[in-house]
Amino acid sequence: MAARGPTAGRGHPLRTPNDMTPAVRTHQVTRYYPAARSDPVKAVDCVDLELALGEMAVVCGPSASGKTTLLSLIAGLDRPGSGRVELFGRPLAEMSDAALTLLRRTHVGLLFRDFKLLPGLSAWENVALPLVPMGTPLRQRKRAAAGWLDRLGVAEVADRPPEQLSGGQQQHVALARALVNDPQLVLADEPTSQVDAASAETILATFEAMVAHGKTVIITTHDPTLVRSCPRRYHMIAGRLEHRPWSSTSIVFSRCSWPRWGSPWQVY
Amino acid sequence: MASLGLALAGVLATTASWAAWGIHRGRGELDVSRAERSIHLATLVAVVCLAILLIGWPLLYAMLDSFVPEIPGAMCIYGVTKVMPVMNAVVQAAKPALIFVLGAWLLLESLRRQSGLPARRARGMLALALVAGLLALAHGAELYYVFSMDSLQEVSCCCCCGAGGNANVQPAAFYLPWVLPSSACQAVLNTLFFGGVPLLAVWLLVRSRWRTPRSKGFARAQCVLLLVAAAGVATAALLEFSQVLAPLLMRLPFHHCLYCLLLNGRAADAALIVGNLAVGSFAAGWAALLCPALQTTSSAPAAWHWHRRLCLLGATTLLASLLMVAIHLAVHRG
Amino acid sequence: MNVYLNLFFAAAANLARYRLRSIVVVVCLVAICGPFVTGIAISEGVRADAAISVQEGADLYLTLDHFGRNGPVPLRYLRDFRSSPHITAVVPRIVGRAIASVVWPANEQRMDPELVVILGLESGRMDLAPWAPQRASAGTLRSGEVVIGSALAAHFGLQPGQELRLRVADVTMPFRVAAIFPGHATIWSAQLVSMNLDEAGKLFELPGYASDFLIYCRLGPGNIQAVRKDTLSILGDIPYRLQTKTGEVASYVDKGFRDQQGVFTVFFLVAFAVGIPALLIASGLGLSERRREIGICKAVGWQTTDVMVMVMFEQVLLSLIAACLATLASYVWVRIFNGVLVAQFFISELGSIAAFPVPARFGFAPLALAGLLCLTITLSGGLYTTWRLAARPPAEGIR
Amino acid sequence: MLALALGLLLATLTVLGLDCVCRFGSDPEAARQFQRVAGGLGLGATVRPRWCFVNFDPRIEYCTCAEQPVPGGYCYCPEHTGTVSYFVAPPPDMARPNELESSGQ
Repeated sequence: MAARGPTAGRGHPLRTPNDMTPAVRTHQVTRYYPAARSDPVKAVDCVDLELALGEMAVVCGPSASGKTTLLSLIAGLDRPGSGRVELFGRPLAEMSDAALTLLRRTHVGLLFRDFKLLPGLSAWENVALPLVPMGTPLRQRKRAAAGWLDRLGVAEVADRPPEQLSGGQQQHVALARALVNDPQLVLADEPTSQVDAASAETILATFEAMVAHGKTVIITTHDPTLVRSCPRRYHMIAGRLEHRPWSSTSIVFSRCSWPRWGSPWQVY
Repeated sequence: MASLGLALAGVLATTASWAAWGIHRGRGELDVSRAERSIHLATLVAVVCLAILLIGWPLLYAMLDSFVPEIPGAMCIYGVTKVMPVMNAVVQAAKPALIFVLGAWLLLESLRRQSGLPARRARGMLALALVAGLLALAHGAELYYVFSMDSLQEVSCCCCCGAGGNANVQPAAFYLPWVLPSSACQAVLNTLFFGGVPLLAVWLLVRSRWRTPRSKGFARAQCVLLLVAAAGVATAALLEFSQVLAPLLMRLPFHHCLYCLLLNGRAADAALIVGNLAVGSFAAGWAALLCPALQTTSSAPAAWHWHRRLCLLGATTLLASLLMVAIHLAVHRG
Repeated sequence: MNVYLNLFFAAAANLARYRLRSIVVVVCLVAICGPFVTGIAISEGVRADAAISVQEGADLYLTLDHFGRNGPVPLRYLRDFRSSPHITAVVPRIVGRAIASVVWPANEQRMDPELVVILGLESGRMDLAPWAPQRASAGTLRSGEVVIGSALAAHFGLQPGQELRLRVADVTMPFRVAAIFPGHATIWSAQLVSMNLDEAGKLFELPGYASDFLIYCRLGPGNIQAVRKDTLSILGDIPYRLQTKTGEVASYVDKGFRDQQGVFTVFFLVAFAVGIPALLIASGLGLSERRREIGICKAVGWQTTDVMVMVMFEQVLLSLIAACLATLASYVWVRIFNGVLVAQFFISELGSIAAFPVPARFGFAPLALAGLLCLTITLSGGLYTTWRLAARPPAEGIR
Repeated sequence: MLALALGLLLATLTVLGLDCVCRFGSDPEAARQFQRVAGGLGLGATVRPRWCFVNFDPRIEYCTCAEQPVPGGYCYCPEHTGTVSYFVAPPPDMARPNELESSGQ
C-alpha cells in the first residue's frame, strides 16, 4: 500500500472494518500459566471463536474456567502462548504493545467484574480516563462523560468518587467508561454479578442497543437473564470453549462446581 | 555530573544489551512482549542520559570558567582550552555530538513505536548500546580532564579581554593565533553565514510544506544533502561568530573569542543567538535523518508528522538567530 | 500538544492523590537542596563583602619578604614613600593575632579567652564617631583605648568603658573599650580589636615596624608603574612584596570564590550518593497500589509511553516544588534564624549561633541550580520505579 | 497541586526579587566605612585566622602550606579545606622594573 500522507491525528492507518471482516476471530488460541510444582495451568486451551460485527455472544462456565483470560487475549491485554487472535481483520501478533493499546483505545470497550474504577478520581474523571491520552481537551472530556452518565441514568453521581457510590452506580460508571470512545467491540466480564436486577436490566438494554447499532458484544456471565437474551451461547470449562445451545436445566448445572475430571467433555 | 553520567551510561549499555538479547531470542508473542518492556527501560534510561547531557552542557562551560583563575596567564576560557588542548576539544565536541546522536536515536525509536510494529530486529538496541559506549567514553574523558587539570602550566595570554565579569579592557596586545589572516577569508565567512543560514531556513520551510512522497533515491540524496548543509551552516556559524561577529557584538575591536561572547555579559543575548543556531542545526540534522523513514509504509504517517515539525522548528530558530544578529549589527552601525 | 497537556494535568492530579509519596520525595529533595542553596547564598554574600574590601582597600600593599613569607616593614621608610609625587597617602598598619581575656569579679561566671585579630592604625585614622555616637569627647582613639568587634563584645558581655586584657606571648596589656563595631558591618570586624599603632607595636614587641604599608596612588594610568619604581629605588636590594588591588588582590576574590573546592565538592558527592538511593526508595512508596491503577489505565487505552511521560512530568513538578521550598526554607533559615547551626559549615570559626548577621545574597541562580540538581536526582533516582510502573503488562495490572 | 507549584514558584521569585532590591540582612555602607578605615581587611569566609591568615586575608600572610603540602597534595591546615572560599596565595613575585618592561605590562 503506497505511503499515504500523514493521518489527522497521531497514530497509524487502520483499515475501517467493513461488513465481511469478522470483528473477532481466534484460531487455536492457547494460554498456559506456569505453576510452581505441577504442570502449567491451561487457562485457555485451543479456543476457536469467530464473531461478526453486530453480534452478541455469551460465555458461561464455572469459576477459573478461563473466561477472563479469554477476554484478556481478545482485548490484547495479554499475549497467547500460541495460536492467533485477529481483531477487525488485524492479527494482534503482528502488532507491538503500543499498537495493541492504540487499537484497544479506539475500538474496544472493557467492562470488568469488580468495576476497576480509580479511587480518588470523580465519576466523570473515571469515565473520561480513556480520552486523556488521546489529547481530548478537558471541557470536551467532561461533556462526553456527562453525556454517557446521563444516558445510563446516573448523571447525579458525576462529581462523586467511586467510594461513595453503590455497586450498581459503579457498574454504570464503568459501563460509561467502556462506551465513551464509541468502541466497535465491547467485552464484559460478568457485568451483572455485583448489581441489582434493575441495574442488570439497564445494562442488558444497553448491550442490546449497541448490537442494534452494529457493534459486537461478548459477555461472560452466570446470569440466566443474560443467557436467555442471547442467541449465541458458549460454554467454557477447563480452558476449552464449546458452542452449545442451552436448555434452562443446563444453566442450573453450570452454576455448581463440578469435580475436575480433567476431561474436556461434559455431558449435560 | 560527569560521574553520574558515566554511571548512567553503564546502566544504558547494560539495558540496551539486555533488550537486544531479548529481541534476538524472542520467539513467541510473549517473548516479544517481554522484549518490548526491556526496550521501554532502555529508552527511559536514554531519555535520562539525554537530560543529564543537556543539563551538563552549560555546566561544562561554568566549570571551564572556574579554571580561569587557576591557570596563570589565562584571562578567559580560551586560555583554559590551551591547557591539554586535545582533551579539551574532545570534551567540548562530545556533548553536542552525543546530544545529536541520542536525540536522533530517540526520534527513530518513537517512529518505530508509532508504526505499530513490534521490534523484530535487535539492531536498534545494539546501536543504543554503541551510543552508550560513546557516552561512557565522553564522560570518562571529562572526568580524566577534570582530575588531570591540576597539573597546570603557564599559558600565554589569549587575547585582550576582561577577566570574568569586569570589562577592564587593556590595549590590544595579542590576537588569537588562529585568527583568519586576510579580510578575504572573513568575506567568505560572511557569505557562508549570511547566505547559508537563510537558504537552509527557506529549504526547511519548503520541505515542511511537502505532502506527496518522492522517489527513494531522491529521498536518500535529500537526506545526505540536508545533513551536510546543517553541518556546514553550524561550522560556518561558529567561525563567523568567533572571527567576525564576536568583536562587533561585544564592541571589542580585536576580541575574537566565542567564550567571552557567551559569558562576559557584554552581549546579553549572545547565548540565545548561539542557542537558536544550535537548535536550528540539530533540527535540520534530525529532519534529514527522517527522510528514509518517509518511504517506509508503516512509519510514514508518524515520520511525516515529525518531519514537518522539525523543519518548522529548524527554520524558525535559524531565522530568529539571523534576525537577532541583524538587529545587533543595525544598532552597532547606528 | 494536547496529549502532553492532558498528561501534565494528570501528573499534577496524581501528586495530590499520592500525597504521602509526594511529601516524602519533596522532603528528601529539600533536605538535599536546602544546605546547597544556603551555601551558595552565603558564598555570594561573603564574596560581595570581599569585593567591598578590595574596592575600599589600598591601591598597593607593601610588605618585606622574609624567607618567602610576608615580613614587617620598618616605619623609617614612611617619609620616603610619602615624599613620592605619585603617592597620595601611605598608611602603616599592624595586623596580628592575640588572646583576649577579661578580669572577672569573684562571683561572676568566667568566659574562655578568645583568639582575636589585632588591627593597629595611626591614632588620627581611627575616627570613632560612626561607632560610638554616645561618646561626648573628640572622635579619635586615645591611648589605652580599643574598638572591639560585636562578637567579641557579646562573648565577654563587654560594654564601652569596661576593661579588656590582650596577651601576645608573655606580654599582657590592659585596654579600655571605647566603642564596638556594628555587627552588620562585615564578618571580619566581629573578632577584631582595633588600637593605636604604637600600642600594637608594644603588644607585639616590634615597635617601629608595621606589618604592611597601605599605599594610595594618584589616579591616572602609569601611576602604579611609577610607584613600583619608587619602591625599588627606596628599598633597593631589600626583598619586598607588592600586591596591587587590580592584580593579585582581585584575582584572590575570583580564585577564592569559584565554589570549586571546600564544602561544595563534598556536597555534590553526598547529594548524588545519598539522594539517588533515597529517591529510589521514596518513589517506591505506594507502588503496588499504583501499579494496579496503571494496569487499569493501560487496559482502557494508555500506552506505556504515555505512562512514562506522565510519571516524568510528576518528577519535574516535584523538582520544581522541592527547589522552591528549598530556596524559601534556606531564605527563612538565613535571614530570620540567621543560619543557626548551618552557617558554621560555610563560614569557619563562626560557632553554631552567629553573633552577627550572616552575610548572604539570594539571587535567582541558586533557585535555577537547585532546580537542575533536583531534576537530575529525581530523574536518576526514579528511573527504575518509573519503568516498573509503566512497563507492567495490563493483564497483570487488572488481575 | 499545579496551583501549589505555580504559587510556590511565584512566591519564591517574589521573595528573591525583593531580597535583590532591598538587600535585607546586610549594610554595604557600614561595610564600606569599616573597610575604608581598616584599609581593606578580610576576604575569606572565616571570622578569625585560627591557623593562618591565608583564608582570613591572603594579603596579610602568604601560606607555604599551599605550595609545599605534605606528600599526596593534602594540607592539614583547616583554613584550606572547609569553607565556601579557599585561597591559594600566589608565590611572591619578585619582578623588578626591568623585568616589567620586557613583559610589556
